[in-house]
Amino acid sequence: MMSKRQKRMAAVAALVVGLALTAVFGFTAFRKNMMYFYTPTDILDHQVADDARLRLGGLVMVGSVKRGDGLQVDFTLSDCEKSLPVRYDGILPDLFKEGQGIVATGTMQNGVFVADEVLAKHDENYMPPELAKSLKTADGKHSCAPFKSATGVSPAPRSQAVSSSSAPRSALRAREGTVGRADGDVKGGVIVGRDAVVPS
Amino acid sequence: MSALVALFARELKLAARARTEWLMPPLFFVIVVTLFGFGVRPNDPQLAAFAPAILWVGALLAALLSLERLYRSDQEDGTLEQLLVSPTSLTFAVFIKSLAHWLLSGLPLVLLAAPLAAMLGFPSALLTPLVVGLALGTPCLSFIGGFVAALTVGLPRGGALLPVLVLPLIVPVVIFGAGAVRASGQGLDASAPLYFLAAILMFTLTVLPWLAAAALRNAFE
Amino acid sequence: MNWTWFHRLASPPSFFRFAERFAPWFGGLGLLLLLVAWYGGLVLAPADYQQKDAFRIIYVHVPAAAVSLSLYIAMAVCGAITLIWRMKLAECVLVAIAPVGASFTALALLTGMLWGKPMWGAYWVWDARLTAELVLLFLYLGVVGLNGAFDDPRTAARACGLLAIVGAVNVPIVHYSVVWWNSLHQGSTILKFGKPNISASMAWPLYAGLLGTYLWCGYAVLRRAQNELLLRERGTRWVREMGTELAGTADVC
Amino acid sequence: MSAEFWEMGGYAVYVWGSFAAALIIYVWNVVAPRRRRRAILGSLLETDE
Repeated sequence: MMSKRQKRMAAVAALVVGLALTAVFGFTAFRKNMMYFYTPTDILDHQVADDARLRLGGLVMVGSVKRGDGLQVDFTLSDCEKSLPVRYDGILPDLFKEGQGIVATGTMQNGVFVADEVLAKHDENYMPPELAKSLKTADGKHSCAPFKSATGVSPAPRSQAVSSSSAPRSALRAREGTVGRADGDVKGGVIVGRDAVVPS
Repeated sequence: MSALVALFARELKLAARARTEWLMPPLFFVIVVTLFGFGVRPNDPQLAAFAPAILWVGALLAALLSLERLYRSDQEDGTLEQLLVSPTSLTFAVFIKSLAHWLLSGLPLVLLAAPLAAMLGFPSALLTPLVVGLALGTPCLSFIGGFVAALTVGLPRGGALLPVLVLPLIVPVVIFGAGAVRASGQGLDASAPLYFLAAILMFTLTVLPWLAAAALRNAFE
Repeated sequence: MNWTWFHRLASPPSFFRFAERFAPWFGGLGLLLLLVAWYGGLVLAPADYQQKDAFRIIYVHVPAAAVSLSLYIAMAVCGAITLIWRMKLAECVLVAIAPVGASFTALALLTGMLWGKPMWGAYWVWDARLTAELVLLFLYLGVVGLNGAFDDPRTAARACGLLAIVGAVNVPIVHYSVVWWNSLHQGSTILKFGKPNISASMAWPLYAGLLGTYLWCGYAVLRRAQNELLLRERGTRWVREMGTELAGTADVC
Repeated sequence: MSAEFWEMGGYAVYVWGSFAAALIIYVWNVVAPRRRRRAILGSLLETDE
């Protein structure tokens, strides 16, 4: 039988060990990142199954929107690192336009992401239209920050991403040396992402 | 320590005597899954797509079945009051009881998941994230459910309230558990949601027995 | 430090009198601020460059979402006080917060859906922020239901306190969900480091609405806590005195 | 008020729906405790006499 003091020590030790393990597992999970949608980088860096239904998030590249027959529309989605062609046949949300962040649901078919649902992801900036016009090329518009790669954490795909020519730089002008993710952590993604600006 | 071993042995012995009691959850699980199989057209590929959700929800609902009895039978025969006044730590007793609940009604579900998954036309490559996820997720339910069962132990309508209180608390378990299977089905990394489940499990193991013990003391004041 | 003021306030009759005096101020000021906020938000604020007039939903959505989280934190704190110090007043406030919090969580979800349809293109998505807020609503309703299931109000309040504390894990998940995960929901506009991402002409009605909603909730919680105190202390002398004192004014206030 | 104001740029249903829902919740939060109080005070006086 343990003494009262020993019992208390054992209880505190159990609490500390349990919470420490919680923190370890939690942080490991966060380093790997969990998400509602994937970015083009995630999908290009992974062998995604053919019939896998995914959500793909990114910015509609400026100059990439081509309207086809009826409601069909083709455009390119980019996360400031890599980009993917998207095809969609249906009604677009009001906010859909070039430079807008969107989340599409669909499957990869022969290198094209065929979407059956497109949702617009508006940013957290609110301003009157006149002000927005004067800020057109300044910071704070169409940030890549909301589109952080889930797999960009590991160093290997990141170096590929930076050297990849699949991200057309002309449309995604970023301030010097800030393309790509500085760190694996979420904070790094946000800070770096804020500097990458797409002029519309 | 020996008192806790005795408690654990008692739980298992009682379960062995009341066989219908602990056979119910696995049976329920099998029935839910087969009903889904009957409910759709033969060899529907959609069924395989929904399999992670069906298996996860079925397992959690099955484990929920036996939760209400966790403290109720002890309350009826007076064992619970003895535990409250005995020198044995109530927190440890709660821990042991929740662990016994998992062994008796959680673990069989984990073991059943693989054959049931095969019945749903579930790709065998995805069995690992499914079974690992269930192995991490079902004890979470035993501990979260044990806490809620302790909260509602003295209540006449506790049986109806229990699932209502448990379900929001286990939403993350379902999300990460089914998410792990889905992610690996899409060729993406399944380890992040599994690590999350491990974190939730560690947290529930550490914190909830304390709070469940407080709830039991509150119910008997 | 002198704690006498605290103990005096925490005694049921003096808290009741405190609430009786200040609740009308909470309600009145809250109403004033809300009128200003709604007029400012609906009429004076310019349309957004991107979301046009639909962005005006922010003036009801954001205050509702903010109080839904703040009230939950307050409820969990009351739960801790209830369990540790067994303070009767904390029990009453805990039980009083739950229905108010539930109503504003439901409002945040509903206005969010009405905002999501025209802007995102869907009423509901199983996004981290939305799911966690829905869980928050279930937690509030769980506390309301658990409280109603007990006969003894003090046992009920302590059980609710335990449930509220366990559910508090969800609060940081709701708040940081848009930072931790890729989500369809926008990031934080005002609660972030650095400058808020909203123009001043659009921001001031939002701040007025936030403050007004907090005061409005303060009013509702004070009044509900008063009701709980009256019920728990029925039979005591101060309740009998207060009862006859208030009976005449019950119709007007 | 002009018709343009009520139209809300085509988002009338959503904007006014949100504000109507808000109005109901805000009013309920004042009315519900008040009614409860009246009931409690009524029962207190009954038991007194």
